[in-house]
Amino acid sequence: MAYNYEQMSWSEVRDLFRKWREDNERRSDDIVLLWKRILEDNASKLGNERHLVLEQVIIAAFDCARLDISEKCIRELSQEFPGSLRVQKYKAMKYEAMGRYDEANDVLDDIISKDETNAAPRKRKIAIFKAKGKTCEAIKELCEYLKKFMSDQEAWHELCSLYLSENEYSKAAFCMEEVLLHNPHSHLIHQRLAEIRYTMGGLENIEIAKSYYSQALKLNSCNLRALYGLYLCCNHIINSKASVNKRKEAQKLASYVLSEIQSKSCVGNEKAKNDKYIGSLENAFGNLDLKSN
Amino acid sequence: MSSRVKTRELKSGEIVAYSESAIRNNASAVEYCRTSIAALSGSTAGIMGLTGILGFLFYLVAVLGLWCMLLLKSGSNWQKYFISRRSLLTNGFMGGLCTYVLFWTFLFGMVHVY
Amino acid sequence: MALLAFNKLLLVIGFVCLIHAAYSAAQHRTYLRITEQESSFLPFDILLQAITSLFLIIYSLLQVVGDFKEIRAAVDLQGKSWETLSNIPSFYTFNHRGKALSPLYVNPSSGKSSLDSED
Amino acid sequence: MTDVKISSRAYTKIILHAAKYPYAAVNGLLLAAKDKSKNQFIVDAIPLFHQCLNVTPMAEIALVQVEAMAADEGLLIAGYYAAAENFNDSSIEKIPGARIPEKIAEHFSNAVCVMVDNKAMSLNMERPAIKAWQNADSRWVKTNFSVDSCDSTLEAVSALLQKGAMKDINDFDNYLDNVENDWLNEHLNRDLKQLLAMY
Repeated sequence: MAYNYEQMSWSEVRDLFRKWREDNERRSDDIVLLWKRILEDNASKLGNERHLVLEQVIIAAFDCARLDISEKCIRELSQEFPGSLRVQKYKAMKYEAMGRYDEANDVLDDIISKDETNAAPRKRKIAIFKAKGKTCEAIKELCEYLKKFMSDQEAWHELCSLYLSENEYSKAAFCMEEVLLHNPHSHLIHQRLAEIRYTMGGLENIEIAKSYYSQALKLNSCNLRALYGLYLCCNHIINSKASVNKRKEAQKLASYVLSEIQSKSCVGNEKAKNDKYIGSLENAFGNLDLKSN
Repeated sequence: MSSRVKTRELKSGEIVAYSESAIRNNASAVEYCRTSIAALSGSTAGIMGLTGILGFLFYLVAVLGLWCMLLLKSGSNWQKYFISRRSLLTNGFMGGLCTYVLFWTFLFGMVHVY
Repeated sequence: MALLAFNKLLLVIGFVCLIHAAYSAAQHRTYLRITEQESSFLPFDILLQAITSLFLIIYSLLQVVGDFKEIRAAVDLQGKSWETLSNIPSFYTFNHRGKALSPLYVNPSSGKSSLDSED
Repeated sequence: MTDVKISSRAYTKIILHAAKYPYAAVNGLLLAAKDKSKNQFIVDAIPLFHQCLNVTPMAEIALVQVEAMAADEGLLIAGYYAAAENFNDSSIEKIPGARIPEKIAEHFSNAVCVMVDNKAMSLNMERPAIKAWQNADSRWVKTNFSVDSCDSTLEAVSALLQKGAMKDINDFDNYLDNVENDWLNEHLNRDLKQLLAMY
């Protein structure tokens, strides 16, 4: 979304920040730009939302390596909340952003010793391992963390992406199923789980992927990735040695999905170009099954 | 991640997940309307000097009117906003009655007795 | 926003109308007491005014309270994409290209030629 | 091993794609002319993913669609580029989405693999922020490369980065999320001077 950042009033910027916070979007350079240009000098008007905005700017400043901005915001927060563990966590993250991981670890250990039940510093310690590039320790540490904090969705989601980067697909699938338990209605989780199953390969994995893709489509019919994925699964089944009626049914499903993709993905005038791509899909996978039966 | 979820099994055996925050939002809006309407209809009954059974009948009329207006407001299919229509009518009935009687007697006293 | 202001105005009108009906009923009541007549039924116009103001208030209140949210959880998720769902704030790491793209970044390996930069 | 030449358009797209998602690993495909002239001249780059790099279904779809598009314009998929998420990783061993270059190497003899050097990426680049490898009998051998009209390209790309042009590039992930995003990036296919004029 191209915002013209110059003409925005501070209340529009505040609503924009609130929307980004709720949507969990990571637009660090926009946040830093808007903060510096508009929001910084009338931050007092924000009332108690000011602390949330300050935290958001600190994270964004770390992301853009603008340590001067984050330093100022941390000082502001620590004046208002002297000795709060949460502000101390941001100090640790500042060391992290500077690359001084040992000091960051010391500060985090200090926070954990003060408050055992606090999950945030433990997660930051795992993030330090990840930043150092030691994904194996990060995974081990995260598993330890999950033994204590069982129902932390974010941790399961993070463990899944760590396993994916290590190409351990079966464990990643297990973690994503844990996340699915928390939100059974999310088509994105279904689609992600199907993608992981598909990547594992093998006929029964493809079957599982097909069922997850169809559930994702049931929840949200215009999920293009699920449509494409379902099409791939059907083609695999058609070319596999499955029973004849299974392949017939997969054939029907594949043609239906292809027509769905056609209708969903052609935009305005590019109908012709789009058909060419869909056509390419068909002959790329289509000629496979001509050979086999 | 996403908000708390309440899942329920429909008659057709299909599991439907409702987002907790949306239900709470709708319930609070309805509750707000219900109490204010109860108070207002009580005061109207007081003004009109209704006595005895007629006042309670008026309360029934007011609640039914509110129920219809709510369904009207939630548009064609109400399933999008409420889980069950009946609960929309019945819950909060007694609480509303107390407010109604309070305002009814208060206004009745103000207008007709003094 | 205009609609909201209009509905609020409607609400105020409703209340004023109700209070006026109450006042006129009280007026009528004192008149009856002064002329020692038995307390008959209220004149029809006050009743009508009370009931119409009640329905006016109900209607405007319903508009002012704001519209309902869709409760089916799958619906509000359809707008979301994997982009925002995969961002996990508590595990953000900052050791990435953003460091190099910030204006304060001094380019360390400016002198070296492209081949022998360390692997 | 003949050295690899990279067109300014391909280099610009690689850097803009890497700059649009600095916190994530990104990857994409490199296109070259069809004729079998020995030294590879990378004509164009197609940005693919920044989210699902480690899962293959979308990669298969993308490979098929890019192949169809390239065949139209007399090009073929000749290589792969990627940028690691971690700041210090720029070696081929830890390349994100490693399956795709192997697959390309099967079809195309000496495929090219380009890794973005995170350390060299900056708002005013002195040297090209990439490293190149070439496939020799299924082993990746480091090869030197040259970006055509190198200085003007580096200057233009630095100016584009400063102007925030990275927001306009669309990759296949954006296309899958929202069909309006054109993953061919036609609007970026002009030459550099017009691009600079746009921002």
